[in-house]
Amino acid sequence: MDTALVAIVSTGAIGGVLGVVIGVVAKAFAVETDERIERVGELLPGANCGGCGFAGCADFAKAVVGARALPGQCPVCSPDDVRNISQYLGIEAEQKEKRVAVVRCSGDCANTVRTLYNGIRDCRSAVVVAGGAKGCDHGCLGFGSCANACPFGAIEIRDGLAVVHPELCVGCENCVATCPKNLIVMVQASVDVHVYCNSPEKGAAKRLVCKTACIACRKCVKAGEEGQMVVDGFLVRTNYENPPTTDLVEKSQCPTSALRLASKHAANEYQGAAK
Amino acid sequence: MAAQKVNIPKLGIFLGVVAAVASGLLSAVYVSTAEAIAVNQQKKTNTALQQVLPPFDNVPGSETKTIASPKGWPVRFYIARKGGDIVGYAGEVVTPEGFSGDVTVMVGLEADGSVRKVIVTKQTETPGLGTAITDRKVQKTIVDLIRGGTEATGLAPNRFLDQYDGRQGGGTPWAVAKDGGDVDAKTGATITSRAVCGAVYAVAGTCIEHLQDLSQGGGQ
Amino acid sequence: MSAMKEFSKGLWKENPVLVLMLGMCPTLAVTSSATNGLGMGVATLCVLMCSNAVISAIRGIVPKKIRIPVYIVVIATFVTIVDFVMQAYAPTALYEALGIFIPLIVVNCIVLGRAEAFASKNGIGKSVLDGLGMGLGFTLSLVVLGGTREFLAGGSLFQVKMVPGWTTDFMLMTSAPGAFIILGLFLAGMNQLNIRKAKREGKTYTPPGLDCRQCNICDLGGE
Amino acid sequence: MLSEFLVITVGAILVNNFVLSKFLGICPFLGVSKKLDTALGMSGAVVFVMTLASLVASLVNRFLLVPMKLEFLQTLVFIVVIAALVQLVEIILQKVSAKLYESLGIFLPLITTNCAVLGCVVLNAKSAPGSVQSTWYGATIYGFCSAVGFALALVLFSSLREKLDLARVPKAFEGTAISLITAGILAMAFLGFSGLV
Amino acid sequence: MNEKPRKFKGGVHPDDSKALSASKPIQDAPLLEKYTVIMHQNIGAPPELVVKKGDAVKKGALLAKATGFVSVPLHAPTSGIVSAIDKCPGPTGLAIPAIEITADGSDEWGSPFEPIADWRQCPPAELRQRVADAGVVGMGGAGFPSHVKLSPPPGKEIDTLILNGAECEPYLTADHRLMLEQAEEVVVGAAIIARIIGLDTAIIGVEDNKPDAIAALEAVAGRYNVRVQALPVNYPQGAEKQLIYAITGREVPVGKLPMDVKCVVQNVASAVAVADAVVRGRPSIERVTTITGKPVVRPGNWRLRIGTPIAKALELAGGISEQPAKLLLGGPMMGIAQRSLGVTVMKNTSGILLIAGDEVSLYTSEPCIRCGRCVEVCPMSILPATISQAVENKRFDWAQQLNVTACIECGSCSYVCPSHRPLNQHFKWAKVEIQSKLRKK
Amino acid sequence: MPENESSPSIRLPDPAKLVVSNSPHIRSGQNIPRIMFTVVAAMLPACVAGVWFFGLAALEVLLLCTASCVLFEELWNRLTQRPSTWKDGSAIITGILLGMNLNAGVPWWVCLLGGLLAIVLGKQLFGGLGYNPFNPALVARVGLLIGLPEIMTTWNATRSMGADVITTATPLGMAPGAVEIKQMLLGNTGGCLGETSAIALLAGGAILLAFKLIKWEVPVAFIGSVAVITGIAHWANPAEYHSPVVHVLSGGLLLGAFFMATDMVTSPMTRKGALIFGLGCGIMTSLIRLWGSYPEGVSFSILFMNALTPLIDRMTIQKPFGYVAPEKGKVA
Repeated sequence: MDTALVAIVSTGAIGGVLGVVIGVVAKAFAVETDERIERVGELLPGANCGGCGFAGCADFAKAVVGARALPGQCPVCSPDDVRNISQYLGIEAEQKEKRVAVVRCSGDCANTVRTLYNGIRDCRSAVVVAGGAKGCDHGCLGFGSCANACPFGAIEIRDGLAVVHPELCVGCENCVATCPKNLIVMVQASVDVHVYCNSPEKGAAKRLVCKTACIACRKCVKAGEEGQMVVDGFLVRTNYENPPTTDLVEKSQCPTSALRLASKHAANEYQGAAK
Repeated sequence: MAAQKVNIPKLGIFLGVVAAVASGLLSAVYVSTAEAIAVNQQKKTNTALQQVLPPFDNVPGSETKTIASPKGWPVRFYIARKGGDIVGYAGEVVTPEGFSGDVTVMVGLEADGSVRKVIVTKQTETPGLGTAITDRKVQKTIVDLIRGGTEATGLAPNRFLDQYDGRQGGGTPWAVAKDGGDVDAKTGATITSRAVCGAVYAVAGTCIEHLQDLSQGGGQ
Repeated sequence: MSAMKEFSKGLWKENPVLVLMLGMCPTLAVTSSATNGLGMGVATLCVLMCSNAVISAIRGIVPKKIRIPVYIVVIATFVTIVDFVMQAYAPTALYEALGIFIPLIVVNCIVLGRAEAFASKNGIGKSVLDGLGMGLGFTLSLVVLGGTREFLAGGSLFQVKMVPGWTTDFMLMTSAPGAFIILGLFLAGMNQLNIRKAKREGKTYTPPGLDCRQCNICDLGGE
Repeated sequence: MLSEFLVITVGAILVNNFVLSKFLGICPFLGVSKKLDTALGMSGAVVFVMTLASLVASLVNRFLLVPMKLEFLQTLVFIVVIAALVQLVEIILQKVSAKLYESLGIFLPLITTNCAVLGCVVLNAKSAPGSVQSTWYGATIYGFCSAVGFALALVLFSSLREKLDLARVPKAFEGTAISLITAGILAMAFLGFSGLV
Repeated sequence: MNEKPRKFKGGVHPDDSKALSASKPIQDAPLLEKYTVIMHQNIGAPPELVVKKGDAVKKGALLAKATGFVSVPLHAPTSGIVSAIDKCPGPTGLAIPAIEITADGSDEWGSPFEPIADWRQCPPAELRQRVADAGVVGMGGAGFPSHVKLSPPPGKEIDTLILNGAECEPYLTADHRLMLEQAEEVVVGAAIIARIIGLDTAIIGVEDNKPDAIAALEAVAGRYNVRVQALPVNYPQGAEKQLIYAITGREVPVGKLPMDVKCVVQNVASAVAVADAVVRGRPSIERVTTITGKPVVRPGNWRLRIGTPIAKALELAGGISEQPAKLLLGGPMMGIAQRSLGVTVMKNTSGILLIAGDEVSLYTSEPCIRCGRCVEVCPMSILPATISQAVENKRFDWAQQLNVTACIECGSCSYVCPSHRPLNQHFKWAKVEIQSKLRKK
Repeated sequence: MPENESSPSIRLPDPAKLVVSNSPHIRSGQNIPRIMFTVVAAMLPACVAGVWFFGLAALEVLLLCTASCVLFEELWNRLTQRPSTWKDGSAIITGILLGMNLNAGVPWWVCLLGGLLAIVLGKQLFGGLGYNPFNPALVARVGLLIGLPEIMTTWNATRSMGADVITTATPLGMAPGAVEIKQMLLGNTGGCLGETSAIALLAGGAILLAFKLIKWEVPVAFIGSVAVITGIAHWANPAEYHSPVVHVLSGGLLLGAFFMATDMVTSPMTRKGALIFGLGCGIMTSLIRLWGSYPEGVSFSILFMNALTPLIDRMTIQKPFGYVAPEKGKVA
């Protein structure tokens, strides 16, 4: 049993010394870590979409704990998530409404004049060649740069047109920055009525290249209440401060079907609607 | 948040105790398995000896003699006895001339010094080339299993190793055909063939040369 | 019910080799035959179970600062014990084939990973079950991998020739390159299954990238 | 003497490459090879630690464990020594060179559980008595060369993976699967060195 | 007289197809009813409108004035009424503002300035102002305001003036005919420009596949102390940096301008415009354009007014005999494909080119086989294949590291690529992305 | 001029049929199949020589390998629903190269297995033509060599060696001095069926160089470095080492240097890179031949250098025209 004794004593000693060394080191080189950062990080959805403007969820967590950002800034967090984080940090949870993206174009292949284009299938690249391959200078090019940029698979390219699925969209805004035609805007998820056109050209010019362009006929303006739809040059827009109800689309009988419900648009219920 | 309070002595003691307990446990296991390990290791040598030697009833591992071969490599001879009489010797030698490192060869010899059987106990030769010379592969097939057939007995044949059977050392060293000898070498593995040939000859030659000496028996 | 879950997750859902990609060194090194895979798997299983049990038992009293060294000491102890036992009782050929990888179980990320991620947070019973499940999953993967390689190399399994007419061994399979390639093909197979499953459920599946995040030992992931 | 060192060098770097033929250090090989720059950092850290660990462990083995007949504690003691060493290196590095620490620091915790380091130390301890490798300087050289072999494989692999990033790999083979297959073909190429020593 | 020109690295030798129009003398286009002058014809700031709808203008009258230094004025191509100020398809396909002039048929001159007959005595600053007032831009392609090039900032010494008569683009013969038929004006223009930048000599670089043009120039060059330099045929010989290297052996550093190596390069057509502005007192309202291509019934060279609709220009050439696959402004290597006939001739429209379907079967891009042809031909010595793969994977940072910004978009790489990869578009895209990233910062 | 009047008889382009794309709008007419089939043509002399010397068995191996490569290419594309690519000729090249790298007498299933390794493992798993980091034919050849060393290192005798000689050694496997240079030039020696005839290989190489399909730097650096290194070894010990002439003419060196190391996809793109690549191949081939355990090092060395190619590419990025080094101390 001699060996055993030697073994026990010597390794015990080594262990003891090491323990002390580690203790000293830990004390001498203590790095201030904040457990709250880790915890907030766990509470965040971890999508790392960058929608908050920080370099990923971990960075955002640090910012939230350091009071440089508010939990509500995370576009992906559900209200519950925001509440949990706020509760954990003991700060006031501000209410925020969910925002979703809208691609303001309804010109799919069937409804628009298109140019034959031979080149890279990416909107941002196509736009450097002849401004894209669409008769309308302002329309969706349909090569799906936004769909590729969406980390949540919320944008579908359907018949050469980007269509947002509002239920999948979390509002990270990655698509907004990607679209070379600046077609995508973020709006409250509660609003369902949108004008799917963004061309400032004259109505006649628009009609030449697109069957579903907004021609500013103002039918919807008249059908809705005062100030619900606003005219902006040759284009009508939803007033998101004072949004119309969903029956406006039914009531106004938009002649080009540029006025659409986002939910129905996503469900592909406007196919062939253009006259 | 500030760094946690660190209780240094406690850390030291804790780690020390854990380490001590661990090593204590290890010592116990070490001691209790030491014997079994030794036995298990002998088994391998014994199996090899049984394969190359004629039937014996002693423990050749306990009666060995190490003699330097003409090339200077130490050859370790195991002496096999049956009923007290020497029935054969097994010589083990390590040759550094293998293709990719050492090759350990065990040569079983009859009492008169002629080669009985050769096996290679350790090698790192190129799979498929060098190993074609060194390996005696026995493989049961599914058919054997289903038939419940007999356990494979003896050694699988290998024409490169079997060609030494019955040869006796002495005279000119054996050489492979390429070097002008009469030992068959494998195309593409000349060097391994050469190394094995040299090793077998080292044992056989040393055995013949020191047969007198060996017949006196060996020590531990 | 939950005990069953702790046990079964290691077999498939969180299979340490094919899903978590832990313990790659022994996985690649010893799977030249089904027997070797089995031996290595069982050895790891034993260590995993014992260390999980002990670590779970002492989890309350280990100071946080020295928990990793303590875990390593515990694991190393069991590894050494397994080493001795195998040396004493396992067939010599197997012990030699596993070689250096027996002592290297110490640094197998499965063991330390489970200690950190599971045993240090759960009770003894659960930890043992976790260790058993993970160990079995590991063993299973190794046997399957080893069996595949052995079979593809010469039509045999557990050193028994399954295809009697197969005379020329295809040694690429048992060589080092074969290890990487076969494991790669296995992972691709797993991915394909997941892709199919995701497609059925209307989702997309992205095969995991290579990062060692799963072992939970350090915070270097992804790079 | 010189030829023995040459054998160790060529053997450890090319012929018996730690990663591609001995399967040691696979985890960092696969994990830290996404980018060439990180791979270079990791390589530097491993070379440094492995050389040091080989030296220290062989000294501990030679002058502590063997005389006290405590070889059976090798695994335990080695891993503890490595862990402590890594910790110490980290601290010293932090003090001595902030720049070096910045580039190597993040890799250090990973090295504790790099089986290449423990594997190298154990291989040294298990080497035949009397061989160069069993001496402290031989062990150190072996550690250094093995680490260089590891680094070579890692750097090659990471540059290949950077190239693979651009490839249209079938979906099921994306990520780990194709990386492993690439490593397999790389191992094939390394097999060509066999027999050089 | 002829120094041996240096050969720049890389380059390609596409079939030049110049025979279609090289022997056709320049014809003056008849007066049209309407001209649509695109507002923004130069690199830099767009000019500011000085007329309004309904205004009557004389030929050469100011339509829009320069806004700032890097900007040029626009002048009326004929006398008539400003009938509309609306959008018109621009060369990039996107609609841009344009001024429509309805001709009154008298075509009466009303130039805002007088000829300077004794330009040899005129102070350089005045000549420079004249170039700016006349709205002369680089007529070879980019449309960079000429007077800007002629105003080196203090401290920048200029010792060489090069006139670019290389016309290396296949199909185009406008400069060739100009040099042949108006050799004297080219040389006078060169001499005036030389005077503006304080030199007394200039070099005209001409590719040696135009021996008649070289001969014509040499016949008059000596009188104005101008030298004609024959250059080997190698596309893109006419690219500024390559031209400077071929003639002077100087390398323009990446991201720098010719003036950084003491050179000024002007297109020969711009030189004629300068001569016109100074000697005849006429602003830049017309240019020589090659209308060519296999589908064109009568390919040739026309002197077209700025604002001539492409459709009208094509009618001059007899229309088409078959539907072309592409309509280009400029040459086939760097020209811009059009998607409508609505665009009008601008100051830098050196050619209107129709490409037949068989010449341009719609290539599908295949994976790069790393053959390295693009690397061999790249005149800027960058790695097109690697950059293209980086861009394909949206690795713009990497493309930037690989010096994509040095690319001059000559298209040589795409021309030779056996996989028909859209290399040039990749680079253009990468540059746009890099620019927008810089702007964000 | 009446014809200049706008008249309905003048036809103008229909804008709806105009294609927009980025410049340039004309192309050189070069395409992948044309390149590939020129390479095939360049390989033919060596194949013909192989068939001449080794008989119909060689033809069988060549055809089988080509067929299996094309088959696996097509199968894989069908399986993964990718467009069919065998017509681009790359699979055919791989097949012929693989066949040239085999002994004329290999069993049929070796050809099939080789095709599988080459096309699936070596090429399609990486995404097909252009994305494979390793030369597919070499992946197959080395895979077979490791997997079936016995079959891969037995070489048929040529027809002129007499009916009773079935297998023979390669010149490299013979004792130095026993090698006939003339027979090696012709190809009447043991070896893989496409690698023995030096003259035919040189003719093929000349075709490749003439059509500018390969960079001259690779074969020159490769062959040159082998000649120099083996020359030094031969000079030091002529009894043990072959003369450099034998080294250059024997084994797969010429085949490798002209047809395999020059594979565009897997070798560096710049000329400087090609030079380094060739040198590396040569050095490694010499090392393996002189001291390694495999009888031949060309395949291994090219495969190894393939792995180094991304690094070489990175190191040899050329400076752009007018490049100015960023000033030190200035952070870009």
